[in-house]
Amino acid sequence: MSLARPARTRQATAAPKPAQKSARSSRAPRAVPPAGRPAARHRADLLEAMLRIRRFEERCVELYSAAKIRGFVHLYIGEEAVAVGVNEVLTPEDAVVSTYREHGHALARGITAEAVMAEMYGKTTGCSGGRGGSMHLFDASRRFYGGSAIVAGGLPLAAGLALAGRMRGQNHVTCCFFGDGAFAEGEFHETANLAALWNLPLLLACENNLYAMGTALAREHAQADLAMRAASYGMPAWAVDGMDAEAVEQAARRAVEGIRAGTGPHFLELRTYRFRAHSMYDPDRYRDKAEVEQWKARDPINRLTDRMREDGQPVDEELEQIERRITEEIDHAVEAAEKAPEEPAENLLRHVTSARQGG
Amino acid sequence: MAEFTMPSLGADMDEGTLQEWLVQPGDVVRKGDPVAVVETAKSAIEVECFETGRMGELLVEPGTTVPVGTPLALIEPTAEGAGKPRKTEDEPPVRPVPAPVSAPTAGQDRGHIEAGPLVRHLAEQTGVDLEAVRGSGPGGRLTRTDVEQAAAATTAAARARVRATPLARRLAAERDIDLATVTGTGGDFAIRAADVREAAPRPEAPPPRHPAAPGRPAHPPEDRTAAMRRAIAGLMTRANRDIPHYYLSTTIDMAPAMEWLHEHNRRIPVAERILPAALLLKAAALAAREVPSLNGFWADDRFTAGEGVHLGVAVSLRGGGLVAPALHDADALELGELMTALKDLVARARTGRLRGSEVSDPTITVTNLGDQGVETVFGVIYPPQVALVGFGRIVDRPCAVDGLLGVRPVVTATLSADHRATDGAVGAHYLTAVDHLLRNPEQL
Amino acid sequence: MGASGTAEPKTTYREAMREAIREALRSDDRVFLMGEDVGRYGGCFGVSFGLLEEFGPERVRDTPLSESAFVGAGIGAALAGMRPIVEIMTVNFSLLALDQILNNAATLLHMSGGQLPVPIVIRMTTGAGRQLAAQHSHSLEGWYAHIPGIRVLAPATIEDARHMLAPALADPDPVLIFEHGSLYGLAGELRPPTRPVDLDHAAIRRPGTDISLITYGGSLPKALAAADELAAEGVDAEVIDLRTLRPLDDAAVAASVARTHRAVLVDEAWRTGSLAAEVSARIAERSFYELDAPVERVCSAEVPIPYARRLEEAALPQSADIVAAAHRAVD
Amino acid sequence: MNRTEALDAVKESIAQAVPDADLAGLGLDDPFRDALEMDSLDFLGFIEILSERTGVRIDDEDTPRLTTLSGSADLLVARTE
Repeated sequence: MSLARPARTRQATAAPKPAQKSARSSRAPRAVPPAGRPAARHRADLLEAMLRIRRFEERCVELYSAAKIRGFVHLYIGEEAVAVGVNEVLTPEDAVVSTYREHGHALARGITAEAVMAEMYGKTTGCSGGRGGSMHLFDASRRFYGGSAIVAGGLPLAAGLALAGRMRGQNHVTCCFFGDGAFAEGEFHETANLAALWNLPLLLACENNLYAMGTALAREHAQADLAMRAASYGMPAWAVDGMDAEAVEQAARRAVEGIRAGTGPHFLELRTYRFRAHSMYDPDRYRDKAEVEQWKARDPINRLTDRMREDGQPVDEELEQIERRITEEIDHAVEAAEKAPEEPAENLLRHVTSARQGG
Repeated sequence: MAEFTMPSLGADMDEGTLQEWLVQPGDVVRKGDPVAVVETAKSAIEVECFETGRMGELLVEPGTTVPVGTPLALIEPTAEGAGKPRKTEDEPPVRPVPAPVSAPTAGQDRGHIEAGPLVRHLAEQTGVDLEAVRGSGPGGRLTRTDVEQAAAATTAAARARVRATPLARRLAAERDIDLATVTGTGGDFAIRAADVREAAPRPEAPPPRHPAAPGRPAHPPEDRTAAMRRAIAGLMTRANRDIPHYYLSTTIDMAPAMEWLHEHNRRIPVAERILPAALLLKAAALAAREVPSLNGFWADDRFTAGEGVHLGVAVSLRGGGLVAPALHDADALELGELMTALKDLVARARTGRLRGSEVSDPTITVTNLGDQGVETVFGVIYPPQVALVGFGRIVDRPCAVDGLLGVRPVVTATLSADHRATDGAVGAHYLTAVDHLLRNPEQL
Repeated sequence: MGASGTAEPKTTYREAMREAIREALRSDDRVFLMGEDVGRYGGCFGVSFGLLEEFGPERVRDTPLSESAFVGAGIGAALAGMRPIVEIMTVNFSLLALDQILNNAATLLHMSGGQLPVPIVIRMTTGAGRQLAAQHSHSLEGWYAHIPGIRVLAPATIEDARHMLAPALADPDPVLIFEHGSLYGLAGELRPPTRPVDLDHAAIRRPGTDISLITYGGSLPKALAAADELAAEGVDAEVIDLRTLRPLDDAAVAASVARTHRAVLVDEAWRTGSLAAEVSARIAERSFYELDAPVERVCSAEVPIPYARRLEEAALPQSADIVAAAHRAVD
Repeated sequence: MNRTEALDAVKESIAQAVPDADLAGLGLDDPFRDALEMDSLDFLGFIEILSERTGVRIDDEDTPRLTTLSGSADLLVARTE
C-alpha cells in the first residue's frame, strides 16, 4: 500500500485566485498526446469535446426557456476542461460515477447528444428511458454509473465498483466526480478512508468550483485546501488548474497510471468555475459579477484555442468545421428528441424491480 | 368543500335512493334547507343540508341507490355557515349550544377541529363526533361542556345506525334479513355473523357474493309498501322484544277544552281553525317538558334526555303503513303555529316529502286514533324513545262533575312507557299533567 | 428434542444463518461478506464465527465503522457483478446507510431505465427484548418495507434462517434480511425443506378457524405461545408468519381472514404507521366483507425502548397482550 | 248557487283535500268521511277549501250537516240564497 505523501500540494491555504492562475496559464503543462495521434490532432479533439458540451448546454438553456425540458438542470458551462481532460485517460472498461451536474461527463464519456437530449425531454429513447432526466443520466454499456443527486452519494458506490474490479482481478479504474460540497459530507470521508484502507483503484476527481450551491468554499470549510486534507487519508492528492484541459489530462494521466500500478486511490482537486447559475436560473447573489468575469477570462475553450494559435495551428478553420459538425449533431438530437415517443403510463411500474412488475 | 352525504334517517336505514335534487350547482343554501329528496324503505324524505354555502358539484344522479354516508354533493361553505346552533327557547341566550348534527355527516372530514386531548377523550367515551359539534371556546375551540351537551343530543343519532360487522351486513344482505330485527352479541352489542345466522338459515339459492354495488336502481314503487311493512315489522319487533313496557290510562274531561276551542274557532277565519288534536298534542308536549324523563332516548344502558321536545306524530298513510315524523319544539309552539305545522307535516308525510331530521329525531311520540273511532290505544314505543302517548276518540259520556251527573265530552289518554327508563309513578305524573293542561286550555 | 431419532441435526437460528452464508461463499465466488466485525470478531452476534478462517479476509471483510461507505461499496460491487452480503450490526445503525439503501440500492434500477439492477443482500439485526435500550432495540423493518424496489425478509424460524439466503442472493434486486436479535439462540431440529424455499409467500405456522394472528420475525414465537393459550380456552387461532414484508403476500392474509373472519396483527414496531397498519389497511381493502370484528393490533408502546427490564417488557407486545386482543375480537 | 253547482263544489273540494279519493263510487247519501277514510285534518282541509271556494262561512256547529254529499250541497244552497 502506498502511504506516499501527496506528490504536489499547491495553494495550501486559500482558494485559487483567478488572476494568479491566469498569469500562469501560458506556462501550463502540455498534455502528452496518446501514442499515434499528433499533438495538433489531439488538441483539436479536446477542443471539439469541450465545444460539444458548451453548445449542447447553450441549447439546453433555450429549450428550458421554451419549457421543452424541465426539472433541475445544472449547467457545466465553464467546467468543460475537467470532464474532457479526465476522460482522455480513461478506457472503455473503466467506470465513471458522476453527479447531478453531469451533462459534460456523460457527453465526454461518449453518450450521444441524442440520447442525453431525449432524456432531458423525458422520452423513451433517453439514456435512462425518461425516468432520470438531467440529473440522472446512465449508460451501463459505457460503464457510466450516472448522476447521483445526493451530494457525495456516488462516492461509496464508486468504492464498491473499484472493489469489485479488484476482487475480479481486473485492472480497471473507477473515476468518481464530485464537488467541493461533497467534501463536507461524511460519505466522502468514509469513502476516502475505506478506499485508502483497502487500496482501491479509485480516482477521486473533486471539481472544486468554489461554491456548494450558494455557499462559498471558505464559508463552508475550516480548511479550504481540499487536496491537503485528502492527502491526510494517506493517498496521493494534488490540486490542478481545472480551467486547462491539457493540464487536467496530464494530472489525470499521472493519477490513473499510479492507480493502475496498484498504489491505491488518488485525489485530484480540479480548480474550476461554473459561469452560470447553480441550477438553470438563480439570482446569483452569492458571488460578485467581477469574480465571474475574471473566471470567464480564463474560459477553457478560449485558452486552448489561444494556445493552438500561439503554436501556429490553423484554429479558425478547425473551429468552423467543429462548430458546423456540433450544430448538426445538436440539431439532430433536438429533432430526434422532439419526435421520440413518450413512455406510456402503462409502463410506469417497469424497472422498479427486475422480475416483478412494480415494487 | 363540505360534503353533503346520504343521511341515515332511521335505525333501519343502510342505504337510500336519491330521488330528486331540489337545488342546482351554484345555488346558495342555508343550513337546514331541504336540498334533495331521498327515498327510503319508509318514505320519500326531503333531506336538509348542514352547511350554509354554495352548492358545488352534484355527485349522484337521481334514481341512484347509495349506502348511508356516501357523498351526494359538495357544498362550498361560506363564513357565515360555520353552523348556527338550533336554539331552543329554554336555553339562556349567552350560552352557545352545540348544534347536534346527527349521524348523516358523521365521519366526514370538515377540516381541523380545535379540541384538547381531554375533550377528545371525553368525546371518544361518549361517542360524540367532534366534527359535528360547534365549539363555544375561543376561536371555535371545543370545550368540555360542548361535548357533554352534544353527547346527550347525539346518543340517539349514534344509535340510529345499526352496529353490525361487515360480514354480518353481507350475510344479512344475502339472506334478505333486516338487521334491525337482529340482536347483536358483539362488542357494544354489534351484530355479528353468528347473530345473523341464528336469525335466519342459509338461503337455498346461492347468494350473491357481495351486496349490490352502489348505483343500482331504486326500489320499484310496488316494493315500497312491502318494504315499509318489513321496516315497521323490524322496528316493532325490536321494541317489543327489547323494551319492557308499562301502560297507564286515564279519562280526561274535555268539556273546558272543547268549549274554549269552540269559542276560539268561532272568532277566526276557517283557515286558522284549530282541531282538538292540536290541543291534545300541545298538552302532550307541555307535559313532556314537565316530565323530562319520558322525553328522550334509552341507549347504551342509560337514559339521555332529549334536547327540546320534538313530538313524534303518528301519521297513517293512505296506502297503508305508518310514519311518525317530529313536530320540532312542539312545546314552544303557539296553538295556531302548532296547527299550521301539523297540517304541513301530515300533508308532507302523505306526499312523501318529510325532512331527514323530522324522521330521525322525535323525542316522544303521540298516536291519536280518535278519528278511527276507538276510545283507547296502548301503543308500542318507537326505540330508542322511551314513551308513547295515545289518545282515543272524544266521546260524550255521563260523568259526575261537582257532585252532579252530567254528559261531558271525555277522552282516554294512555301512556306506554319504557320501564328501564322510568317507573309507574313518573308515568302517572305525566298523565296527570296532561289532564291538568286539558282542563285549563288557556294554558295551552 | 430430537426424540424421533432421525439424523436431523439440532441446531440454532444463528448456526443456520452461518451455514447459509457458508454455503453461499462456497458455491459462488462472486459472493463475499462484509461488515463491522464480521471477520476476526466473528460477528457481533456470532453469526459469521469461523468464516474468516475458512474464506480469508478478501471474502470475509471487516469494515471500518462507516455504514454508508460499506453499504454503498456493496451496492457498487453488486453493480459490477459481485454478490455481496453486507451485514449491519443493528437496524438502528442502518440509518447511517439509509441514503445508500434508499437513494441508490432501491432506486438505481428504475432511475437508469432498467440498466442497473443491484443484486445485493443486506442483513441486519432488529428488535428488542435484550435490555439493550433505545439505540439498539428498534424494529424499523416497516420503514424499509415502505420502499419500492427492495425485498424485505424476516426469517422467523430456523428453516427460514437456513434457506432464505440462497434465493435472496439469486434475486437480481436488493434484498434486506431482518434477523430478530432474540431469535439467534432459538434451537431446534433443522428439517430439509419439503419444497424449494420461496420468498413470495407467507406461511401458516399453525392452522386454526377462529381468529388469525398475523405476525412476523421475533413476534412469531409470542404469537404461537398465545395460540396455545387460546387453544386451552377453546379459541382455535391460526398463526400466519408473513416471512416477506415486501412484497406482502396479500393473498395469504386474505385467505386466512376469509377462514377466521377476525384478525390480530402482532408487530414489534411502533403502532403508528407500522407494517401492522399496512396489513390492517389491506385487510380493510380486500377482506372488508369477511370481517366479523374490528381488526386488532398488538404493537410496541410508542416510546423509545427503555433499558429497565420491567419497562422494556411493558413496552413490547407480549403473549398476554395477544391473547387479550384475540378475546376482544372473538368474545 | 243552484244544487248542481253546490254538489260540484263539494265534490271538487273533497277531491282537493283528499287527492286519491275515489268519488265515482260514492253515493249522494253515503257518509263520505268514513267511506273516504278522512281524518279530522282531512275534514278540516275540506271545510277550508269549500269555504274559500263558495264564500260560505262554515262553523263547527255546521259540521253535523256535512256528512253526506247531498247534506253538504243542501247547506250551501241554503246559505247562498
